[in-house]
Amino acid sequence: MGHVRPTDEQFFRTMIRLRHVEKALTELSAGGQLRGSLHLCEGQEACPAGACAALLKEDYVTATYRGHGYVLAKGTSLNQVIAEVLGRATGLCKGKGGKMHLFDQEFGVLGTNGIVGAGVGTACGAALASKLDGTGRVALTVFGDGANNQGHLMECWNMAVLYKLPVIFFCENNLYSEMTPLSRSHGNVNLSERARGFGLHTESVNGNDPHAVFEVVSKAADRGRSGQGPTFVEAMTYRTTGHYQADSGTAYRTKEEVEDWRSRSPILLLRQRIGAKADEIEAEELAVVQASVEKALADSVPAVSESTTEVFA
Amino acid sequence: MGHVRPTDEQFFRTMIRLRHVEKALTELSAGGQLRGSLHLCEGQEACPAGACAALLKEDYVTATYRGHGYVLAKGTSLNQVIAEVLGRATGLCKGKGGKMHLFDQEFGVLGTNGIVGAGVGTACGAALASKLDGTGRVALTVFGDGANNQGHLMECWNMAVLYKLPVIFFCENNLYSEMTPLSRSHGNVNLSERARGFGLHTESVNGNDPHAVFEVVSKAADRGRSGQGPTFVEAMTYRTTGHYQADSGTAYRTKEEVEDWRSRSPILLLRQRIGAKADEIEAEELAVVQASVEKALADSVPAVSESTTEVFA
Amino acid sequence: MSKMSFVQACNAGLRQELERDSNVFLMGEDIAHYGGMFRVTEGLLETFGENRVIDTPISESGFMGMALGAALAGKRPVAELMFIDFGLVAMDQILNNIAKTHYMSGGRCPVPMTIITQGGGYRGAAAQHSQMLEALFLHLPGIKVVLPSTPADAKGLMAASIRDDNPVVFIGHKQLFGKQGEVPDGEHFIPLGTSSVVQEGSEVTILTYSFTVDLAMKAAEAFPGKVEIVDLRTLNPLDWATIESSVRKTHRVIVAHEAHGRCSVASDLGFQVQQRLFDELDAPVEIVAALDAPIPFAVELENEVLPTAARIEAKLREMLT
Amino acid sequence: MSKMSFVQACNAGLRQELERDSNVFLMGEDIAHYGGMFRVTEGLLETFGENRVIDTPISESGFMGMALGAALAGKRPVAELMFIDFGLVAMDQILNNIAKTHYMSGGRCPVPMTIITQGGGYRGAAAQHSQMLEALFLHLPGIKVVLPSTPADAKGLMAASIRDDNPVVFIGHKQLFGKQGEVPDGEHFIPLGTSSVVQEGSEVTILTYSFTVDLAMKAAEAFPGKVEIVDLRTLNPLDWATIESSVRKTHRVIVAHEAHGRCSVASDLGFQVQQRLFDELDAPVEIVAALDAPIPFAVELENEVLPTAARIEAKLREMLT
Ligand SMILES: Cc1ncc(C[n+]2csc(CCOP(=O)(O)OP(=O)(O)O)c2C)c(N)n1
Ligand SMILES: Cc1ncc(C[n+]2csc(CCOP(=O)(O)OP(=O)(O)O)c2C)c(N)n1
Ligand SMILES: [Mg+2]
Ligand SMILES: [Mg+2]
Repeated sequence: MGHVRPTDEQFFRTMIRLRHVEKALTELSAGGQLRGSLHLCEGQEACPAGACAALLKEDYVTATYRGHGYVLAKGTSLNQVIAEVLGRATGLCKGKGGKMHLFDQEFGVLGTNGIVGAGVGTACGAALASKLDGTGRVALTVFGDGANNQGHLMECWNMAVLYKLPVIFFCENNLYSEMTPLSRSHGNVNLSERARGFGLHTESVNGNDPHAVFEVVSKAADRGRSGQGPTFVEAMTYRTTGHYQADSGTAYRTKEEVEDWRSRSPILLLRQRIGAKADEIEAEELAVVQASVEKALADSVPAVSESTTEVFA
Repeated sequence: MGHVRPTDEQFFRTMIRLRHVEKALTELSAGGQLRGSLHLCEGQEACPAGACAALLKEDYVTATYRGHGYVLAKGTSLNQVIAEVLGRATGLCKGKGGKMHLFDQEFGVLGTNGIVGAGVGTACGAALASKLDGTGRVALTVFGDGANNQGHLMECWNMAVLYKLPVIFFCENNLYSEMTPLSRSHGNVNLSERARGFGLHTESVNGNDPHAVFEVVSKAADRGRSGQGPTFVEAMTYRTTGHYQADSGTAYRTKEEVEDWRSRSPILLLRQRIGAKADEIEAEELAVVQASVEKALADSVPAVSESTTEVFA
Repeated sequence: MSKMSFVQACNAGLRQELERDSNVFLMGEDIAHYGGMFRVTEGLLETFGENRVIDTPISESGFMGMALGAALAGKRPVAELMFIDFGLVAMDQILNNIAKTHYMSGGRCPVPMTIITQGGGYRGAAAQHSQMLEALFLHLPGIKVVLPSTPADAKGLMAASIRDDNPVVFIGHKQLFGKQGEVPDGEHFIPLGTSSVVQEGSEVTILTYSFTVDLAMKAAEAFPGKVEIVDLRTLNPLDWATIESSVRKTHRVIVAHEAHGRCSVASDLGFQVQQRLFDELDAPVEIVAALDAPIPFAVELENEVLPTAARIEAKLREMLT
Repeated sequence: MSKMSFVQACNAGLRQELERDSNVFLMGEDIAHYGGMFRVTEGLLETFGENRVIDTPISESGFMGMALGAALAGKRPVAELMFIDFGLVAMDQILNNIAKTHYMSGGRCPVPMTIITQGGGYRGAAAQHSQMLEALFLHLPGIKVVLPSTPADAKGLMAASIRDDNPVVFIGHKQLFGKQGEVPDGEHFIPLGTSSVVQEGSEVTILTYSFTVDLAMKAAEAFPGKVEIVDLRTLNPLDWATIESSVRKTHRVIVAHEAHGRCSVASDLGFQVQQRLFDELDAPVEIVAALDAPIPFAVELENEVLPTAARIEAKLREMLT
């Protein structure tokens, strides 16, 4: 089951689009046209690219404030995402949600989330629904290394094993939660070991290699679809920017460490492998992103009368 | 460090007193003189007896709604506990707390608790204070098998390892949380294994043998005092009554299972070992309990004017 | 009509909805194999099976999150909090996620889930097992709140709660669970947002709900014909039309409930009545609520902190003379 | 006096108390090595060391519980919630345990701890990072709540919060963090329960606090001499004496705050004012609060849902004509 593994070029396309989205948003933020915090995933692009490629359209995803990459890779319209982040009426959530709160039922996107770990329960619930209804859908929930210390997650891990839910706990281990390194937040920095204590099947993967991510998530999805229950995937990766736009990312990490990871960035690696074609793809994607940004900037803002509608269905 | 191991007779005394306290309270509850839920620990007496004997007066304890045994074994006045449970002005907490909320700073009793697992953080905080001040005190926190699924505990386990806190996580594994067996609440029924995933040092012990419990808790306390950090103790035991006074305890457990455990009750075992002296001790303790109950029944009830005092210090 | 207890009526309401819609399922602690600590779910596992009635671990935050996810995936989950007090461990899921998802999604994601629970005191259950916490669910927009006071209402409002496409918190009361009453057989449904004038009167209106309705009825006995008692039944949505017409008739209002007074439903309605109907009022709106202390254990103290019929009666006397 | 920002004043208050009492220590996410997401704890690790300024994992329920335990063991913990919105994951510890321990223990166990946090919107931080949740901490008895609006008050009330033998929630506001003001050098302490009349006026009283004080001041500019503005500063305890004398002077009251309106501080004070001072009022008490929707992201929507100076001004105009 699952999808055919994308080619290097296809992965590159997904990732370079995401990179240009982030570049554009960073500029808009610096220029005051984008409000609020902007949590980038620069350097981590292989995770959304690889993981979402392994899912079917009807599978579910929940992710974090840093999770727009998953939303895009899952299939949600770029225009709608950009418009949402820019607070336009045409936005995915009509400008009500904003960057941290992207929802798209059509592609199974059950929310990015501003509360660390809070989307994990949502994914388990979607997986439960899938199990009860026998639809075969799996749910992927994305969270960071730091989120492992939020009790909600551990409650969910246990229930996922107990009920054999078709859920994939996808942990982006980027070594830091905000400005705090793993060693100052975890008594046992081996996250997979902790997960195994719950009876979870675990997989560790190079989170900077989209093919490897695709492979483990495909396997995990198969496990889920075939009734073998949840999988905990620990993807080792690194954000080469700060935690958010106002963080340089170097007050708590050495320049060497950042540079080292930058040199292993998934986009860089694929660019080297693809060669000249990469520039072509990049130019295409850049154009798409620019068009999307321009369109969104021209789109109308929400009507004030919208402010109190849709509190209830 | 720690205490001298009590003799069989001393353990028997602690446990038989507790048994008679519970008998008396059960009668008072049946007779309508005691309000609210009454969660008994019949069959589990070796846990409080063994664990508290291993602690010093200034060490800390937090426990559950089922935790009056720890409070008594820690040294708190029987009269005050009985008076509290009967809602008297002379009660440990002036009748305000009630059976689920027993606090006694003098003996380090930082609360029994009505919320599953909620006292675990309190104990870790007391352990942190001990560490910061270098007082050498340890904190023992008692919770059930079911409580392991409350996220709060897992957050605390991680922090206890991270900060190397002198805390003992004492899990009374009595196989059921209310009416639900372990197999329907835990994806992995091996609780110690889960705890080890957090980097916790674990010990499993026969929770029906007070000597064995004393031993592991002594060792755990030594570990704590000497800066080696927390220990997770899994004490295997069984409540031979229902979850609380209104539960017969047999709707969800077979009579055979209950009888089997009853035949291995710590009080029965010690009674067999001690012989005739046991009856003598029992008579003494029964008298103490009866006197305490009579005294409490004669004590005055709280003045209505007390109802809104002590909200703030 | 059949005579049954409040608990049996809840059970009947759940049964009706489980039968009606195969997407409805229940989850909670000890609700399946045991039939619920208060027997609310008794027999439902036997009828509907393990896929419709699910025992959970003691992981309220986890399973509330799961209820949200299942709702987003097309189910209509009913999740039980054994005591409303335990809802505090799941507050982030409830207030930051469940309540906000429909709005944050720009209307894309309705959350048709129900939280069933019970609160209230007078039982010696002390500070952590006796609370009425409805105000916490009302302060932030996005959740409907239902508190029936009779068996018939329990059944009809249970149906409405489950069929609603929004998160609803359905709150019973320990003191009501054994209360008997006539309940319509077969399909029974009471729309959310409809209050019930349980007693008419000319001089003063008591706005109340849940077990306090019974206390108010008792208190009013001393003043025949004078006290109008409105059982609000649902606090969001609120039935303003009924409140307003009662106030226009009596010109005096007491809001009575068991919860604490500050930032409460009582002060909220008290404020709103004076703000909307200032010129109709012959006297300040008064409230009867729990005194400002956690719920104490001893009966003498608990009966002082929580409202009693006597306290409501005293307030009525004050207002009527 | 020195000119400094609200954040620097908080930092000065923390520094003052850390120096004064060796039992005071801080814990929270990114507060030690990084100096705090908003720089509130900047430099404190360097001065006071790792035993006084402690970085925690993202485990708010766990470390709030630990703060309670440390307080019971003789320390005076100050625990930071990076955003007040995250307090919802720790609500059981805060409301069921921290708030109730002193009472449940019959006065045996004081809980001298402080929760420092910040809330508020106007920043495009959307539904889960923009809330004002003070009402949730006020509804249940046992917690004091402090919301300063100036740097000087921040320093003085920080000291009072930490020295208080009870749980105190000290809430800053995103929009105030950069606000500059003169702050007393050296020891500075403002007792809890004292409000501040920041502007005198004859016709209408605005009861307000936190960033909404600034909005009210702006709104009042259009009505020179007419608007009295009371910065409540602490909501429990409340300074009733000042409120009462202001109402007796102006006979008209607006309660203005940024939080949602239902079961809120605004409706609570609105109710209490009418109940206690009914005969003093020439008009119903009015409130200005967030509209009934989660805080939206887009600026046009956020500025509609949250109170603005313009909205307060409109309400003033309504009342003054
Ligand atoms: C419950 C809660 N606590 C704290 C925060 C603030 N916060 C936002 S992101 C973050 C760090 C999360 O780290 P990690 O899980 O490793 O994910 P990453 O940001 O590295 O992708 C924190 C503490 C929050 N949003 N929610
Ligand atoms: C947060 C919370 N959820 C649910 C309950 C209701 N409850 C009380 S005791 C209990 C079972 C606890 O089981 P376990 O931890 O095994 O302890 P035991 O009672 O067996 O000693 C439950 C679910 C509660 N008190 N608190
Ligand atoms: Mg991280
Ligand atoms: Mg148990």
